[in-house]
Amino acid sequence: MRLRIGPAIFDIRSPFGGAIASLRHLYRDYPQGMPDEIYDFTVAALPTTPWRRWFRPSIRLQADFTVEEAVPVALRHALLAFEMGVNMQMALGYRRDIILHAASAARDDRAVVIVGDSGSGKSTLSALLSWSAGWRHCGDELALIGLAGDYSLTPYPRPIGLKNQSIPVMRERVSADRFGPRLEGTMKGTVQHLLPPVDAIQAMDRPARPALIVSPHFTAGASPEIRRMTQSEAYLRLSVASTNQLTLGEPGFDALIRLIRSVPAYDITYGTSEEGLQLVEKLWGDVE
Amino acid sequence: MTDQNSDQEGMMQPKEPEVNARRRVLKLGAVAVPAIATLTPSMAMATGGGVGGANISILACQVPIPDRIDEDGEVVPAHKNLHYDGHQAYYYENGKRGKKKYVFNAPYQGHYSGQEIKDGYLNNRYIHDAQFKAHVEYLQKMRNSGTGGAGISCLMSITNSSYKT
Amino acid sequence: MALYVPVEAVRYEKLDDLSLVFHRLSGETHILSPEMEAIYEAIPAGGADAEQILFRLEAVHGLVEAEEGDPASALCLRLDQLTELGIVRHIS
Amino acid sequence: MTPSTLLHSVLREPQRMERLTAEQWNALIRVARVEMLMGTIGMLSTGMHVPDKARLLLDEAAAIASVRQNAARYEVQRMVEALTPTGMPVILMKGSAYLMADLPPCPGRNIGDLDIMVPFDRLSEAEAALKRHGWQSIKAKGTYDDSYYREWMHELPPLAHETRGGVIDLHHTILPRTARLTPRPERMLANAIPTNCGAYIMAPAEMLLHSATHLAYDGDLQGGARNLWDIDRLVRHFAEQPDFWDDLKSAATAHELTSPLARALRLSHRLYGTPSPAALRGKPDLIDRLALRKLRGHDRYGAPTTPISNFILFLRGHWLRMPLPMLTRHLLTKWRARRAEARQAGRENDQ
Repeated sequence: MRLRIGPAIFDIRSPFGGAIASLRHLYRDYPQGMPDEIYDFTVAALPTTPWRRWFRPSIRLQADFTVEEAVPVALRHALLAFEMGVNMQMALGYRRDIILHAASAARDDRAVVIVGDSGSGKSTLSALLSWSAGWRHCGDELALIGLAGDYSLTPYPRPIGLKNQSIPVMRERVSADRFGPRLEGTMKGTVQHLLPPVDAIQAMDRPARPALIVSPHFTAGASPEIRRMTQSEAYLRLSVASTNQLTLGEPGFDALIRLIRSVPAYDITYGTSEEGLQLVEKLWGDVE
Repeated sequence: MTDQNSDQEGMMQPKEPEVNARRRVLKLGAVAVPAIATLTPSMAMATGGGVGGANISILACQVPIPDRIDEDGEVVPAHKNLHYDGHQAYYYENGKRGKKKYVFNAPYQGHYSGQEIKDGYLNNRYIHDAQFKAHVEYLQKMRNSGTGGAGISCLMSITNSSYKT
Repeated sequence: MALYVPVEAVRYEKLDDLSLVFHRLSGETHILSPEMEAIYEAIPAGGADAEQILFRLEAVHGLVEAEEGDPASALCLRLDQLTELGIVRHIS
Repeated sequence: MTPSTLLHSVLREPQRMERLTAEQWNALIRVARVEMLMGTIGMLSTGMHVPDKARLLLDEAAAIASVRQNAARYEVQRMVEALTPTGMPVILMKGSAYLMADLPPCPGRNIGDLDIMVPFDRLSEAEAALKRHGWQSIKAKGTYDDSYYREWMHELPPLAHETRGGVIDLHHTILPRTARLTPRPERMLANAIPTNCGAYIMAPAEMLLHSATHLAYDGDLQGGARNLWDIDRLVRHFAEQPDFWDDLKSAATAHELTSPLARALRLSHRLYGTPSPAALRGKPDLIDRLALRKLRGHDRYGAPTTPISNFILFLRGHWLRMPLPMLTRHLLTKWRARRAEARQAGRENDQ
């Protein structure tokens, strides 16, 4: 099958028909098909060994770009294997933009970029922004920042990978048909995908211009706090949060310098999701 | 956007009042205190490359550990004879009168996954698990030596993933 | 006379707190502490020896002190660090 | 036409890129990525009318190659700085030689590790000098790999720079000591040509011989399309010099490398139409057939389609490089490692 997410088309194949079917269903709102297009990356989920197609089936990835040390994934977690494969192509092979390990959302085509380690609350915050606060979802994991003059953000709105306790938080707010299957016992615990609102997927070709950078720190019980980053701090954070910026040479350096000179960056600490949303809205009010 | 030279020259021959405005004592720090931090292209693979795999690839990647690591994290040369205290192997560092050092095998699969190491760090596993502690010592040495090798980019990505300024 | 000369193929950007040097050939980005920034800026495009650089630093900052040893040798060590990173050349 | 031969034909005749269908582009991109030739065809496509998406992907690959080439230049600079005080001659090999001498294989070529050669009796001196400048052995001392390298190989265990991560392969000759042929590195050093970076490159005939030997002996012909492309570019370039073929012939005889040279010339002739005197090429054999099957055997996803040929070539590559008892030991060690891997995969799925 072919699938387009933001600017990249993936050719995805597997002898495990069920895995492909669940992928097709999860990505039902995204462009599929496109037989006559030049695609960016190929990703195949193959049995680890020939007999592993039937006996305790497990998956290894074969793709344009792979890492040597990847371990096999059980067939029941095939959706994660595809996600891993697709992300790996972007992280290792996509060079047209700076790729930040960050969530992003837009309002009136101006964007907030949410950068942070996994576990910092990035995915939850981005899910809440798009499902509760009316923001246009632009991605929960990778943010693409253009190398050209205006450092514009190209949406890459993949389904949001909710983990563990953030799943019930969103189940309360979003109808069940927007959720993928519940994947138990993965390396990250329980994972369930949440589809972004259809509008956000349909608008994925419309760029947005970054206006605010936040780095969330969710700590249960913490009182809300905002701290402005210095420019060099912001540069460092974003550079090491990027999969490719350091390998892009001078254009990567330029684009990141322009971004952090023009867009303010903040650390925000909060103890509940609502507070997190409020802090983002407050900072957004300041930049507007 | 200054190319070295142009603006810099201007800055170096400022008019007198500007000099006064900038006048403050310049203190040169001790040499041991780093005055430059360098971001090098290979770090993109070490930190970011793993990140892109949904952090799954970070945690799924493998950090191989050789067999026969001593308690200080050194690889025990193949020619050293091992002795046993019950099941615990040890050897003498410099002949019979040398220091007695405990020796640990590789973890059962020959490597740790990123997840195991991350969990181990978080749960302070090295305090009660002497084998894990020896392996952590070994990994620290590998990491500090800065050399590549299988699994080191994985290790870097786990232990560097939260950058603090 | 040994001269320190700034390498041309770099980009030098001052941010609100620290300064960055991007080295075009190696692709490395170096973040300079304020002290390094002052030293780097004191090296003229045509090159200078350590003594002249110290003189230029004093012209801007009035007084140059060192936490360890004398300022001249502390400065030399810093200049060597810049040289080691390839953003300054050392010509004898 | 298979996806691989599509790549070969595009290299021979870049104008073909203006006439490809989307399906052909998809296959071409996959094979070019697998063979590490995407940057090369990216550079060849300059100024041509190709579909927008192809343009993006080609430019992206060419841009990355040029960033990496800059980094490679920098590594050469730093290496030369480290070794200059020793006064020993240093020969750049393969990619870095093409780069510093600006030879025709260079545009868009991906240049990775830095391969250099120094005189055998100054090897440890070179290693020590590099270690003083921040390079470190990658393999831990005392393991099977380290002693294997030191005892049997034509190079030391790779040295990686502690901060930049750049890797240097330090050679003293061009073939492993276990190989049945023994070329003469001292002749290569004597004929070497200085470049303005301070290091040397091999004389044309020997540079080509090295490239040919590397191809013929690097066992399983992994990356063969790229290595043969280097050979094609070098031959066409050097053949403009009047005495080149004579020099090449006498150099091949002097180094006992006539047969790997002949094979490389035959294969590049078949793939890229590389011109060469028929007498130097010799007669095709079974290995040629297997090699060509492998070189042409990728599916439209870049995956190999000729496992049996590939396996025979793999065995042959190791056989060429090692005496039989060593080969057995080596393969056994590898097999044990793979078995351990397989066991572990099994465990993971039991969980």
